[in-house]
Amino acid sequence: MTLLTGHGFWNPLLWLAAAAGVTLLALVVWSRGRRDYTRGTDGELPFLSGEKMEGAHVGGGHLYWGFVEGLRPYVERLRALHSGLVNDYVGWLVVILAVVFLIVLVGG
Amino acid sequence: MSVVVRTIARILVPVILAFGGYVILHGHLTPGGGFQGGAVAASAVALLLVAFGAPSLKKLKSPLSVLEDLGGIAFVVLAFLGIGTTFFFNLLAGSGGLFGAASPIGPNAGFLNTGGTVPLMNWAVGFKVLGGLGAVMVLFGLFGGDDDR
Amino acid sequence: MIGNAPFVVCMVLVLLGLWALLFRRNLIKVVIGIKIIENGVNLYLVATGYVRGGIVPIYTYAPPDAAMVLPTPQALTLTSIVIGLATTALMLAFVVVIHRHKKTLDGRKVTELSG
Amino acid sequence: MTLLAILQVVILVLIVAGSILAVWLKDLLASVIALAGSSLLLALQFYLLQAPDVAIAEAGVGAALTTAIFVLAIRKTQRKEEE
Amino acid sequence: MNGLIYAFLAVGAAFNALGAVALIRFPDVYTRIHGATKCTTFGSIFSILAVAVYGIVQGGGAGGTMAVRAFLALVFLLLTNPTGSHALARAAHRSGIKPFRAVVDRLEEAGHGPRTTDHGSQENG
Amino acid sequence: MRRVAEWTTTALLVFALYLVFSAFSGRWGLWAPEELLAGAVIALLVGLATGPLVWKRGGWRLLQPQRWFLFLVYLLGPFLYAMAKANLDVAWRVLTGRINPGIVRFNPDLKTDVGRTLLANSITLTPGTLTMDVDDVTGDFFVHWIHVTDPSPTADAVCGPFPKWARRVAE
Amino acid sequence: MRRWIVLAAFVIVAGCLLLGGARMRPFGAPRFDLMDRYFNAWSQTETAANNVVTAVVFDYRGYDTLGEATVLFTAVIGVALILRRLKR
Amino acid sequence: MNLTAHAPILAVAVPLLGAFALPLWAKLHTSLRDLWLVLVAGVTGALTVLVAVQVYTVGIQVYTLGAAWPLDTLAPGGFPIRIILTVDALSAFLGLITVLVAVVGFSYAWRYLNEDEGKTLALTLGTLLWAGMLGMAFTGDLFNLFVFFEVTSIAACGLVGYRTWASRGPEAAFKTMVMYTVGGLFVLLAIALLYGEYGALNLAYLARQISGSVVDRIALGLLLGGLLMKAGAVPLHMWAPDAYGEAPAQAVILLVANTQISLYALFRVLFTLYGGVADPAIGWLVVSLGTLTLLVAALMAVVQMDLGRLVAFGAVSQIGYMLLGVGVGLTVIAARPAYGLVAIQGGIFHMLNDAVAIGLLFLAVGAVEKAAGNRNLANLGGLGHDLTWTTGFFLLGSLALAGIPPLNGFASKLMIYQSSFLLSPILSALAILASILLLAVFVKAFQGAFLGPRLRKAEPVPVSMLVAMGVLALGVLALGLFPELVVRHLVAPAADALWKGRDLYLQAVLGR
Amino acid sequence: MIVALPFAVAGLAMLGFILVCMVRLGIGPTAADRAVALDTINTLVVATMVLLGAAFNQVVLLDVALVYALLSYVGTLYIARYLERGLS
Repeated sequence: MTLLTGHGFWNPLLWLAAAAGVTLLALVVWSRGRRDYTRGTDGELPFLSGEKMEGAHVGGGHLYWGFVEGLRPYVERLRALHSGLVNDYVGWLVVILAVVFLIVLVGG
Repeated sequence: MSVVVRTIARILVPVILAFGGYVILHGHLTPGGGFQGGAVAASAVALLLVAFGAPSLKKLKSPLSVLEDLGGIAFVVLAFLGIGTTFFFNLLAGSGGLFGAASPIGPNAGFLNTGGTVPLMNWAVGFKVLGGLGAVMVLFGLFGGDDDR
Repeated sequence: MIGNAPFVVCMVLVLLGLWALLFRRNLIKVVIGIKIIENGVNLYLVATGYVRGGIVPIYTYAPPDAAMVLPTPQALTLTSIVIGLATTALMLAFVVVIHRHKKTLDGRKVTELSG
Repeated sequence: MTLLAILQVVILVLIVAGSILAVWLKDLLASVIALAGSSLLLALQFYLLQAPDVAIAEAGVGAALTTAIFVLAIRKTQRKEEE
Repeated sequence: MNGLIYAFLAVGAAFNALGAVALIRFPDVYTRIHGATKCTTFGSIFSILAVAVYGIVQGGGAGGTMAVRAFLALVFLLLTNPTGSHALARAAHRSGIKPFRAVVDRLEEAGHGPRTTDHGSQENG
Repeated sequence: MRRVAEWTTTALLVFALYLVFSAFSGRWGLWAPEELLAGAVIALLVGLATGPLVWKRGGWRLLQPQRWFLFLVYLLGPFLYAMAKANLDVAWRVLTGRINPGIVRFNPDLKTDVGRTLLANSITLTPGTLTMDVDDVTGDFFVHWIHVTDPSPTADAVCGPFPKWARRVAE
Repeated sequence: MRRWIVLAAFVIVAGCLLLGGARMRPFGAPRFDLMDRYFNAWSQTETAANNVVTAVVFDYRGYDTLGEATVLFTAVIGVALILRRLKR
Repeated sequence: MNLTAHAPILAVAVPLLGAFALPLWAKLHTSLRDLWLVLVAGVTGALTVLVAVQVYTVGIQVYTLGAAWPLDTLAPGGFPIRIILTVDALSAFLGLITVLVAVVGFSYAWRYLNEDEGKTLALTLGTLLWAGMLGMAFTGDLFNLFVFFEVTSIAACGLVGYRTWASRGPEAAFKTMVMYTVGGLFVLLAIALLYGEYGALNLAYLARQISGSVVDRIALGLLLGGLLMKAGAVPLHMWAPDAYGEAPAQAVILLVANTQISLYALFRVLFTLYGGVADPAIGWLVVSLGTLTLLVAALMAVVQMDLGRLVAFGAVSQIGYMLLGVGVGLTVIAARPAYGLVAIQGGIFHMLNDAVAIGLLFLAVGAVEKAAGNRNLANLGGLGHDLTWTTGFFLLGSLALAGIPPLNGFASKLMIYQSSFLLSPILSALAILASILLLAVFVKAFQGAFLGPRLRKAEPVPVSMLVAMGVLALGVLALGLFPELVVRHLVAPAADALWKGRDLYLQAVLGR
Repeated sequence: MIVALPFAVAGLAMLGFILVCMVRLGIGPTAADRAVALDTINTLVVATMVLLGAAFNQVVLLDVALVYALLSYVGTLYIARYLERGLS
């Protein structure tokens, strides 16, 4: 079962055992939590700018808004590179070919 | 196209097909072979398309694709024939019979009855290429449907 | 003699086609560029098989005792020509369908899939 | 320079000229015509390189079928390259 | 026989040259078609005849085949060349190219060109 | 029945053509037996495939041998002469640049497709004339004439004896 | 900007390809031709075909030809798929 | 006839024959076509497994086409003239992947494609694509490699353009086709260069001849360019998201396997053909391209709004792991430390894991599209209420792809992390960063598509599609729970074939 | 291997004429002019092929000329048919 990877090893069964232990621990912690939470209150609803909305769904596009916003300079540059123009696709091929030629001819 | 083109096409289509057949048949003796002959014969379909318009070729589409399938199957089966020894083994060469005569060594005038499985494969590929390229031409011609007024 | 001129000319053809692919926006022009590259490569293949003073590698009515050119590149080129025709047909089919949807052949306007 | 070499060089120059025309011309139909001419001369070069098999294939494919497919495609789309 | 071959070759080359020059010098499409088709066809006939004569002189299987092939090429050229030229001329006129300094243009007067009965759909193609 | 006749005649003609293709394959410039056999097979296939295409109404009379003979006579006689004349004419015009072009219309009174085609191709290859179009219904010819002498010429003025020959060969 | 990068890369590629073409063995004098000499010498014996190219295409390298036939078949099927008439 | 000796060629020829006959059967009746397809797939799969068993137990299999005896590789004079199939452990491994993917894909396609939308043609193209991949994997001849490269290219592009009723399908197919064709022409030019120099086309024979001259290097550059493009390494990956996003789901998993076959060809060129003139600079090139692929594709996936395109960028990033793993091995191949072998094992094992996991994801996306009618994450939501099984499968696949233990992605990624850490810690850090990004991506996709209130009624997914997904899900679990067995029995021999099998490969063909 | 020199010289002359036609192909103001140039090049190439076949004194080469003579005008017809439909 044990997969040796040179410096370490990986055994799923051991990991499962550990995971079971952690789950047990979590259950214990959970069972010692607050008892006064009840269903049907505002605590269940998603919090969207303080608005109360029935059946609201945070669409996939809105997830990680802050994260993407933070990375916007990089992401925008990357998106600009994916221009969808077939000439650019071939252009990248030529660029990589040039790099490969330089490495192959000069570097080796 | 005008009557001149149509009449010449009527005359030339059998000529092109016969020449394609000649090129396929003599593939192992003179330049040519399955692809070349098939391409020549497919040009006859192209000629029909340009002279008579695409709608008149609508009923050719299905036979051409069937011809292509059959050609492909025949080619693979011919290759399978050799599997007693190896795939693609030329088991007819020099065996006598159809295309089985041995060719004289060195420059000669060329004898049709030589080549083993090569001429048969030529035929299979020739039909395949005729069917395939003809089907492509017909499909292109028919697409859009408003080619002819 | 002419040295390696045929090889160099083939490379020039390849580069011409590449030029068309890089700087021509029209989709059919792109396909034409690919055809030119293909012509160059085919010519290159056949040129590698040429032997000076060689004759056609066919024994029918051949002069006796003559050197023949190499047959393999010719066989490869045959294959390559048919492959080229197949790719051309398919690409032009795509172009036709794209034009039917977009009513344009300008590559800059066929960029629905980007980002 | 033997005569054969001169022939080859002339044809190579013609091929390159045809290809340049095919890339350069704005009218797609003219471009296709130039491509057909280029492919025609390519077949002649194959012929000179003692490859009649390839020349026949290039003849059947390049002269008739490729031109036909290109022209059909231009017919189904549009002729001018817009700038 | 060599003299004949040389003569044929010279005549053929001369007429082909004429065709090429006509292609450059003439002012519009139709006159160019005139020059190019007639001269190159005629020149090619002579060039090919030279080859046929060469084949016949050589004799034997190879020479005979050469003559037959050359002759066939000639026949095909004679069949196809005028047809192609005719189609091109007709197409040029229909695409709206006016003849250069024409004294009379009956085709234009006839409207959109003459009627063409069938476009093949009735034919068995 | 008509179908069968079409198939067989086409096959026979194709077979004759094939014989020309494969001449000198046997001894003494004759044909090898395998070639004959293979030619028969090809002729049969091509005949079956294209038989109905080749023959149109009234095409049968082209099979009469005297028409073939006439065709050869025409080809080698008046046609070759006219063609040589045409080329000298064009040569002269190329060198001097003296042209007076126009498109004229005339009716040579030919009925069959083959006749019209023959005349059209002859016209295209001969002095200063180029067939532009043929009216299918009336049989009018529209000819680009490089040196117009008469805006409404007769058939003879434009192309000499050709219509007569075309009628003799094909109608 | 991007155009200039592509142009520079194109120039490099052009230089390398032309270098490759120029540095090939001389035109018309192959250095290693064992395989082709074998074909020229033996194809008549082994396949009984006079045309060496056809012998190579259909016998020695028949598998390539099968692949090529497959390419054509694939292209025809592809064109039929792309240019098919949709029923809805 | 000796079946085991002929198995390599039959495994390619049978699907070809099947594909040629498929349209004919369909003209008779569609059920005959399905029966025939099942037959062909079964026979091909069995033959491929047979080849693999032979290779893993006996050794490298060679098959000379058209010779008097299959093992008769050399002509008198000691040089190969015919096309020789050479199947070593890596080829057999890739063959097994294609069998898995193709069988699953066909069973999925049975109900996924509509009969009146060109199902027959799509199935034929699928069969041809499979045959082309097997041909690419099994061949030992450079030009033959190109021919089957083109078979896979054309079949793949035909499948990508399946959705002709929308404009996106043909557009993606055209772009993909242009890239494939240009890449293929570069490969052909490289082959022409090599042929011109050495007058041979056999891989093994050429490998022995190559000396590293300028022309050889330029040919290597051209081969690298073409094959890296087909494999979809950043920045040559641009076609990949378009193609994966637009092709029908059963075709996408074949396309993924196709990129892996191209990677195989790349490794074959680098390790076997140019193994004699190996150069760390090229290894570093592969490593850096792999790292770039990981990061860029994962980052691009984060911002996608289209579910198919999102998963497609995820699939592209997986190519980076394979390139990274094998590139590390290539970099250190001269010194041969132990971690080099582990890296190659990781890279190759990841091929299998990727095929299974990303295949599962794409099939789930296809089910979502069929059920909900669109794939835009802004409009999707709450599908978990109706598509219970699909939801589970999607979750399983995305967790596996993100490398969450104990699923299969983790095992191979662990091997890659460790070995690349030993080469350079930065590489390892970047790879882990990409994994985290992928986890984020798939959480987003899962939340967006499956969680939340029910937005609209979803069509139920047919059982056969669920079964196809279930097979892959079982694969995910099994590969995750028993990675050691797979690595020891399947992956390690394949890695050995790259790591030190070059001499064996040459020996099997050339005899000396 | 040029055997019969006069034919080769004539072929070279034909190539010169093709060059002239290429000029028309380049400058031709309308597409019809270019098509005429292509048609002329076709005829000249056929003549060249026949002449060179005789120059090499190899019968098998003449088949190529035959194919060209038979097929070259199909392309011309397509271009003509396109032009005929006019600028629609």
